[in-house]
Amino acid sequence: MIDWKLVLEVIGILIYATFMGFIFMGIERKAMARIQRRVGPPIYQPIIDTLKLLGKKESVSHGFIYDFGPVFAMGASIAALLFIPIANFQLFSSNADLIVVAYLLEIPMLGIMLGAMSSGNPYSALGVQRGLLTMVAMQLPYGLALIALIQHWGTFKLSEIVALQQTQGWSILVPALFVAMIVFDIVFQAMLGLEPFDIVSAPAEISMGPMVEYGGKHAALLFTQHAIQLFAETAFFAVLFLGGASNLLELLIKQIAVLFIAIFVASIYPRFTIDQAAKFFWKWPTILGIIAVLLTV
Amino acid sequence: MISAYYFGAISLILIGLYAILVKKNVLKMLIGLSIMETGVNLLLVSVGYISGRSAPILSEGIGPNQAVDPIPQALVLTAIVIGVATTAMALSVAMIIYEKYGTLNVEEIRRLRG
Amino acid sequence: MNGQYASLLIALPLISAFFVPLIKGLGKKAVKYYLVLITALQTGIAAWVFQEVYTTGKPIIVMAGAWRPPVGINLYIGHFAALFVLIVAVVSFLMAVFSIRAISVDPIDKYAMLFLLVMLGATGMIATGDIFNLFVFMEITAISAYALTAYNKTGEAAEASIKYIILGGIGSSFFLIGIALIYGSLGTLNMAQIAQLAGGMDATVAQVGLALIVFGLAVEAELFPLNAWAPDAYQAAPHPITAMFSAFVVKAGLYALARILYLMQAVSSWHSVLKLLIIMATLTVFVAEFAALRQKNVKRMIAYSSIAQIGLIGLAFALGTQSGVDAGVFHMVNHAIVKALLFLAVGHVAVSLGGAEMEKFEGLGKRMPLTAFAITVGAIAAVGIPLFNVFWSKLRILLATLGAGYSWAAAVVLIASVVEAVYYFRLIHTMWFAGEGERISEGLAVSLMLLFLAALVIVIGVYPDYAWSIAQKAGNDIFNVADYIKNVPLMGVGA
Amino acid sequence: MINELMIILFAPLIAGVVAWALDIKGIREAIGIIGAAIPLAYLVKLYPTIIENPIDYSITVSGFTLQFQLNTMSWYFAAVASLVGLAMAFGMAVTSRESYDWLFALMSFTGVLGVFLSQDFVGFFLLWELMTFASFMMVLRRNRHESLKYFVLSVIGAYAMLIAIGMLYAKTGALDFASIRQVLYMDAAMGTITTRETAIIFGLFLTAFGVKAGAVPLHVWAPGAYSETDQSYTAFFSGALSKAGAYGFLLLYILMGYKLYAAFGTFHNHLTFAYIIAWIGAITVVVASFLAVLQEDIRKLFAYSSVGQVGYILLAFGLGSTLGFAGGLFHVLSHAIFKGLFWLVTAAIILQTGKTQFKDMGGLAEKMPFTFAMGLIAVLSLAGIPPMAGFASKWLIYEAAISAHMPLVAGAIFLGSALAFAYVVRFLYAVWFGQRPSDLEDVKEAPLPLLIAMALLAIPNLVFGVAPGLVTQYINKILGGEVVGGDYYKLVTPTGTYNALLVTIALVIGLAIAGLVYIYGAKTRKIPVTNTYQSGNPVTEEFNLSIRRNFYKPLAEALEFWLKYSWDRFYERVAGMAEDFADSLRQAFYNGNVQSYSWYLAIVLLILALWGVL
Repeated sequence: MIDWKLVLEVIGILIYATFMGFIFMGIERKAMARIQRRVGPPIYQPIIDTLKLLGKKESVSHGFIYDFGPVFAMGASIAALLFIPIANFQLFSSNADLIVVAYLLEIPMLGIMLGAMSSGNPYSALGVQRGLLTMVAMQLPYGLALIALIQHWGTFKLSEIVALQQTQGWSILVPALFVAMIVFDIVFQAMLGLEPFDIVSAPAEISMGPMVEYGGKHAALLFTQHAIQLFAETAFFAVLFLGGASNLLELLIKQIAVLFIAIFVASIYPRFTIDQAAKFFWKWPTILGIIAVLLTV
Repeated sequence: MISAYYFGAISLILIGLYAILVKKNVLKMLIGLSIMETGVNLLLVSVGYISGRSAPILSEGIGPNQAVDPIPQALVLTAIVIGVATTAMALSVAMIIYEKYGTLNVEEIRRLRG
Repeated sequence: MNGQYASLLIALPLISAFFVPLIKGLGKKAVKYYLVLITALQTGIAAWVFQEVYTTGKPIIVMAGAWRPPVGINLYIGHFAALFVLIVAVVSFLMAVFSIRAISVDPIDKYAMLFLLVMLGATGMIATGDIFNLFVFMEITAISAYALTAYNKTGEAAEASIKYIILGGIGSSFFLIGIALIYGSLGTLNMAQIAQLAGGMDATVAQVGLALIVFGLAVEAELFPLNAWAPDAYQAAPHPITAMFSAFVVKAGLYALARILYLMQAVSSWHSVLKLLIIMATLTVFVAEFAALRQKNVKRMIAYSSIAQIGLIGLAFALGTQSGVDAGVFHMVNHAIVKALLFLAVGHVAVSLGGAEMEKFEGLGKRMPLTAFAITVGAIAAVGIPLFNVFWSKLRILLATLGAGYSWAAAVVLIASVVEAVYYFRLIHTMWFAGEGERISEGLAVSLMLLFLAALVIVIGVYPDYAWSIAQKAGNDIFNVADYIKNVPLMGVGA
Repeated sequence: MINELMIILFAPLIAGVVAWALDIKGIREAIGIIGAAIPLAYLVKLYPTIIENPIDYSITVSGFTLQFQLNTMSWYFAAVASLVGLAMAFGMAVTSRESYDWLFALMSFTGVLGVFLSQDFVGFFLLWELMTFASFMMVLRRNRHESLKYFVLSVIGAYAMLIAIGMLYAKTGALDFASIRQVLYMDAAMGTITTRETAIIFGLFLTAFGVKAGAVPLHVWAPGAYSETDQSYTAFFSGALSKAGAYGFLLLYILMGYKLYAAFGTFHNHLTFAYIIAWIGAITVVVASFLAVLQEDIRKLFAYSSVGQVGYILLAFGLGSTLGFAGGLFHVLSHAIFKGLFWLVTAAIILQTGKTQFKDMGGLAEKMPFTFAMGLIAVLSLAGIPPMAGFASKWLIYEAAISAHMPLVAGAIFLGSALAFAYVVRFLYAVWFGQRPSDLEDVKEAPLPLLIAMALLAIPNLVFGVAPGLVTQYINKILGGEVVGGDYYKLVTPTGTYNALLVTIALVIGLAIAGLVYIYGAKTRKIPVTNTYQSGNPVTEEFNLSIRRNFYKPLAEALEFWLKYSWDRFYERVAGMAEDFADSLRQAFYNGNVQSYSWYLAIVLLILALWGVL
């Protein structure tokens, strides 16, 4: 009874998403480099890195949970992706709504942390602590932005939101939702772990944070997970605020546009310390979030 | 019906009360207590008094209508006995206090407090 | 065995009290066993009277010297009197058995005599139907209580006794003034007749008379400003006597207060007297509970708790409603049992470990487990935990108070009972979970009594119906003055 | 034949008394477990009958008629309590060394069952007090101060309820729920009970149930009481007893809902009184979660977490919509199972290691694998990770909160669940991973009965997670109407859907793909944890390389403005003042001087004289 069309679609989207995810990472690095007036690696560099990592003869492991962490993270990202309506392919999105997808997007964080914690390295523990604190800090504005969106459109289902946006225009045209979009964008910055909020894996301070112990195929798994996550989050952003897309290309353009906003912000701002980030998130974004929510109730 | 005896009785009671409230010495308080009891007894007797009649001892000349109301007088008898018993009891306890505390000043007899 | 034998309740203790010096010749032990024998006999008679009254449903009227009231003095043993005479007898019997072990100070024959006189006085106060007779019995109880408080011949005992004498003396004097006023205007001393004629009195005399009687009895019944003597008397008196104090001596005063209060219903200022009493009773509960909070001496702590519970009973009686009086009587019964249990247990500890300070109670669970268990049951019951007897009566009282509209009084009582819970559970914790000690032997007789009382507490707690039905009949006996007057065969003569 | 309700109700109490009396090592545990199992067995047996019509039973005690009824709602709460109770019994078979614990644990079990089953206020109050007393005695054994704090607060709550009951009794003349509901329903129109009185009664009930549920201003007893008792009993204490508080709030709706609506009206189309409850719940969630994150003691962390989770339930009930009730009721079940599981895991850890502070634990994952697995399930469920029961109930609460147009309250849930995620992962890190202290080397796995207890609570987490429909179908029966649609695996609400099975399948697919990538990669070489950063030489004790202690220092710094104020210190000061006041009152009044005592008499005489004149 499995409808083969859905299975094919799923596999196709997964490959496409992974590939595009790596490309986005490549674009990210490339754009950052260009802004800092250096050439930067080619766009497909992440793909080569992952393949190299996978090709390594052997990789170090610290027990079952250490292996289970990245596997769980990648699995969760894939699951999250399946529930987001990618352009005209609905996949499973009719079976879940905004809240489920929001939580699915957060499970990979738990997977990475499980692996990082079991590695026993103090830097990874610091990374876990910072990751958790960022998540705690950003959750309130993130929630408020989502609530504003839901209250405006009156429904939780992503597919319905996309349909409503097609007919009544994108959400960012609505003033209240525009404020929500700003809040969501700041939070988006932290979800991707880009510059002002990349405290999680601050390269200089705690050398890649949770990923410090990873090498070989574990690192490869995490890279692919990051790629899928990137693709999923940008698609989520597009679906929520930029009216989804009727075909893949339109979605791609929107995703890249969103990515570029994030890159530009990232390349300008220096890094927050973790309690400054917490204080910041609970001040401006939350106030904006409350305004957006009150306007739409 | 309010006769002069009532004022006498009430003043006696108040004097007794005054003594208890002001005097520092336990014996003086006990004296005040017995004064008050006599005051009460006086009041009790004067309640039964009907002016112009003689003591309620039935003899040939005096019938029920010539005598005063006998019941309060009976009550007073008991009350006096009770007064005596209480005072005797109190004085023996006062002796023990003096023996144990060495003083009768009410201010100092304060071991049991709080 | 017709009703007239009920007068034995008064006669027996009196006669046996005067035989005590003869028994003294046979030796100290004999006196103690004699005391136990008499109290056992008294319990027998009281049980028979209780059974008689509760089966026939009619009160027993005993007329002194066959003079019909209002000329003669009559004993009115209704439902309440029968119940409480039985409680007086039972508690006296238990304390007599306890006295064998607890009393070591020498003039044991004086102790026996006074013990019987206290029992006589309390029984008399409850059973009498004549207010002057009530005054006489109250004085008998009072004087023997003064003597018993000073029995230990220590400085503290004498101090407590002198306080009790002076305050008791003032109280009873004013009580006598009240009686004089009532006799002056009504011309009768018989309670039933007073109830009949109470309406006719002129307002001011009635108001002053009632106020003074209530004042006199309130001193005896330990209501708030007047109960300063109580904690010292409880603490200094010998252990069995303290139990008797809290179990029935004070209650007799409280009963007398309630009886006269409800007799004088017809008096115009009745409701304002009730309101005053409610304020005083609530304050009693409040002050006594808070005073017990940081007590070093456990006996004084339980004394305060007993005063508070009696204040609660006073509150129940002062509500002026049928449910209030029933609840009050039920609480009287429960409180008598619980406080007898607690004072017996604390006395037992004080006797065996020499003192009732809190330090003596540390690790009691290991040293005297049975007594510790008894105190725990008593304490838990006193706090008002379900499945124990006091819970039912406290619930009844609070519902009656709220029903009568005094929600502030209920709130104050509840705050006070929270405080009560705190200091009782502190005691339980000190007993069971702090301190060390090896087990020492506990007297068989006392242990049996403790178990009997603890079992009684739990049985009433789990199955309160029988106790509640008795309490209702007894409550009705006080509240329903009309059939009180109907039962007493008045001769119809009078001023 | 004794009525089943009585068997359900009093089986634990009788078993407890018998176990306490016998006090023989082996038999005591057996009786305890049987006693705890009987209610669950009977409830399951009675399930088909109560679906059609509820079972009634009433007994008269000292003039009061105590009515008990097993209807769909009371069955639900009783089943949750019995499940956690059975798990507690298995746990206590190992952790409790005294027969004293058995007596009072099972007495509180009877108390809580009685509270759920009783249909009149006297029975309700009696069993409520019994439950409070029994749980207090469990805590009294170990810590006097905390237990007294717990007892005073819950007794104040109980007595507040008694005053409210008394006032209702005075006004309606009835004590049983049916007639009170009837009288209040009609009274809403006539208004014989004035708004002020309704407010007082509502306030009193709020305090009573707030204390038990641990709403914020009244939650101070929870950390002390939950941590200072036999840990497997705490599973029941926080799993079932706090539900009595939540049940109370439900009762408030049933009995006085219409009257409160009539008295207080609405506040921009929310029921005012419900709005208050929702905000109490929201504040409880946020405050308790923030406090939980900053705790150093494993028991305190879970205590605050319990308070926070019950805050969710209050919040859900406060929304006033039927969906809110459905979410709240589901969360009652899911909180009971995952919090009960957490406490049993804590019991196992404390039993085996004897440590309670995070700084002393670490690296137990290899030593206690089964407990770790159970802990992981509980973590996933509490944090609200989709395939688990925790997520399903939280999802329903989100739906209800947002569709009830209470955005800020929904925001509070978002913050609360993030904090939940944070302190749960902190628990994972501090206890299971990182550098293992040398004295924990010989730690063994927890004994069998405790493992059974944990399994008993872990399975429902998974089952109700993947098939939440099982619970929502039953909840629809309770609320009488198609509140939450969809079949066993799919929850459909007017505004959203959640197909638990599909999400699980998607996760499985994802894991499969990731697993394939993992397997086809190079083979792995296992290296012990300690030589990751010490290049091989052993890690010594003083070179402590774990941040188990104050894991969230930055958060504490960010919040230190708020942390200055603490309800706990406030209550301690009030208690201190009360005791000093009592002391001064006693010194002043009973000053031992007979003269002053006589003055008191004289003053009363004066009052009588003046009053006579007035």
